[in-house]
Amino acid sequence: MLLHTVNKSPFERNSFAQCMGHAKKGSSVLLIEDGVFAALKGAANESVVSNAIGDIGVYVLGPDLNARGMTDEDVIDGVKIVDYTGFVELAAEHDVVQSWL
Amino acid sequence: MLLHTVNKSPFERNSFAQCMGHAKKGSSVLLIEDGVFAALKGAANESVVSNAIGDIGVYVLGPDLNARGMTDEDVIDGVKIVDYTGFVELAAEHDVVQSWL
Amino acid sequence: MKFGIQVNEGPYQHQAADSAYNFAKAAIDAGHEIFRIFFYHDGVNNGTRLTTPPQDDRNIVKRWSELAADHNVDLVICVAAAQRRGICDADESKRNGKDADNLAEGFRISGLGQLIEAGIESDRLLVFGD
Amino acid sequence: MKFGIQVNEGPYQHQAADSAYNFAKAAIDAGHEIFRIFFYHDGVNNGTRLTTPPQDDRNIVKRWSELAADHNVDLVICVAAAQRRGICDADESKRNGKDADNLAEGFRISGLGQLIEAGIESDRLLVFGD
Amino acid sequence: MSEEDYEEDGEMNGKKFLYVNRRGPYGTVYALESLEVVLIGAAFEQDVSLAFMDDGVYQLKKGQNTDGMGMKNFSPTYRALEMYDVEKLFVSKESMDERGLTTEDLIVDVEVIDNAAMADLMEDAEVVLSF
Amino acid sequence: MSEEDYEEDGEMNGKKFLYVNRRGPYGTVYALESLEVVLIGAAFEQDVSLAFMDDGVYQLKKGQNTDGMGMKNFSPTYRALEMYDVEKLFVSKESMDERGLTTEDLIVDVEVIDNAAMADLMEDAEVVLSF
Repeated sequence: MLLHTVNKSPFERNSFAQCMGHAKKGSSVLLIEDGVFAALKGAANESVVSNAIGDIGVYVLGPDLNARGMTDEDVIDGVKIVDYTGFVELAAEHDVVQSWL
Repeated sequence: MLLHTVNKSPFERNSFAQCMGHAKKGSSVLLIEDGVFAALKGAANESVVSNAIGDIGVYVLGPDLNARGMTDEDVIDGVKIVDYTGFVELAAEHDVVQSWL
Repeated sequence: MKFGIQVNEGPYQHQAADSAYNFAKAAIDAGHEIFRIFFYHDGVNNGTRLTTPPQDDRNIVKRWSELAADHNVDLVICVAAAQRRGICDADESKRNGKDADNLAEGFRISGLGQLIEAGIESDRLLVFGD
Repeated sequence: MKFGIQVNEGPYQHQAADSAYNFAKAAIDAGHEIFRIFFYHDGVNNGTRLTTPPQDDRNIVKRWSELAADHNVDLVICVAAAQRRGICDADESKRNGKDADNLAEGFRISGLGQLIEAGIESDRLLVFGD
Repeated sequence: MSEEDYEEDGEMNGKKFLYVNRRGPYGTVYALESLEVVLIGAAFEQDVSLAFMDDGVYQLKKGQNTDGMGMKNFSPTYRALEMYDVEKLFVSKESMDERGLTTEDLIVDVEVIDNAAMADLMEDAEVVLSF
Repeated sequence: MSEEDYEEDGEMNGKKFLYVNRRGPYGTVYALESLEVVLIGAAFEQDVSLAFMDDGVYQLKKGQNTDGMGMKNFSPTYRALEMYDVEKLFVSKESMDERGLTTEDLIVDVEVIDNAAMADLMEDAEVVLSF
């Protein structure tokens, strides 16, 4: 299965929406850099993420989240926080990595 | 009055939508670079542009339009095509230029 | 009329450098003055003389140098942005202990105050970027 | 496992170069191999030795050079992209009639075939960009 | 006109500068380098306003911690703006709402304004610097 | 393993490369530099597919004319892909529809596929290069 990565804000660009529209059941999405804004509770995209969880695994890169002033408590329920080591593990566990640039 | 410029595709980024949401009556919007995709007939953003025309002047940079395989016929009615000389004139006629980067 | 121009992106990667050049050229052709072109962020990469673009492509750096020579346009590279990105003249190179420099002809390196001054002195300031 | 990495953006302007570095570091620390890091588009700007970032900021170019030295990572700069953007080693500089070069330690300049090869040889290829 | 002239002229003759910040911090360098212009520009004694909209509002988010990422946390610098007499910080209400943020989440005092007021602010400016 | 080995192995052992193009031409260099990789990569005899979605579909628009802008029109190169045995060009139906484009508007023959088929194509790839 694919690991999708999204590095841009869902408010600024369409890459997050396109990624979610193309992520198949069983695949995973990792939010990095400004992509972490898609993982936040109370923001406009919350339902897109919470509806997808279960069918797809949604992960967010902790260091990028913390840099932007957010912690575990700010993240939508079911989104898993990983560090760079976890990023590497995700890449290794999935067959292919697709970056939505 | 302001001259707003937009240089990104309305499909990819939110800068066109934000520009249109902040352009006051009497101001003008110039679409350049990938922003020219907002000027095209038959595309998803057509009504945003056609509804605004009259209240605001909407311009598109011809060289950037032609480079992308479009001509006058592809452009929404009421959108005016200018060349770089026209861009300079628009900048001179308006008090301030705001680039929506 | 006096125009000031800010360029935020480097050559080739984004159209910003092309748009800024075409605007400046058209403004000069229409009899206006370009007070200054200020290169900030990755825009400083417009000022390296080490580029060798393909023969059938435009030479963005050379175009800038010619604009400066032909029309006495002030091309200013932001020193702080340039240090982060590796653009330097002989003085900067020496000061920072480097063994080479790469600034192209017609450009000069200076501080951010030059951008503010361009905003004050120009009738219109335009920003080109990503 | 063998990882290949493509970097599309230069240092400082976008986080891409940082993300790629942090990923590579974590992969090595976890016992994986980095087959190659290929710098394409503005990514070639990671390979200039002329940067002087602020003292309190990270030194992105130096980090790459150290990664190459410490872990024998193959850092490849795309020649075509580098020519457009003014990154060259002594050979390239001479061939293109330039009077200086700026390639940083640990980097080498080569063709796009090296990217394809990285795609073939690596178990996973990751792209970092804008 | 030299820099001294501006200082003598004082605030009355200063131009109205508006800095528009629409990107989050760290993902790109724009936020940091925008802040650098504002600090340098403060010495020119112009009439300076800062607008934060879209992801630009995240620049002001409290609690930024860059330890895991290797970049410098520059957010405390926003608190120093006051010392440079840069006091007019405007934040888009719509952008805050869309992100579920309130002024409680921000590191500095700001004035929250809606799109209509933001449009007025832009029309009122004499120089707009976008990052 | 040397380049010769790949050639001997032939197509059967080639990896499935997918190039994903999501940006318009000229606004950024990605479209042009992506094309350069594809052309170079053709010599490696892998199983190559190109996907065009979002503004990437505009890369294939007929009638591109860059005379007024000073850049080179590289769109004819897409027609040369066939000579390099790069023949699997996929275009997103949803992206075409959103832009009011049909295959009549495109410079080369493509297969139009919907999001579900595009997702399958991505899952089927062994290497994905994004520009």
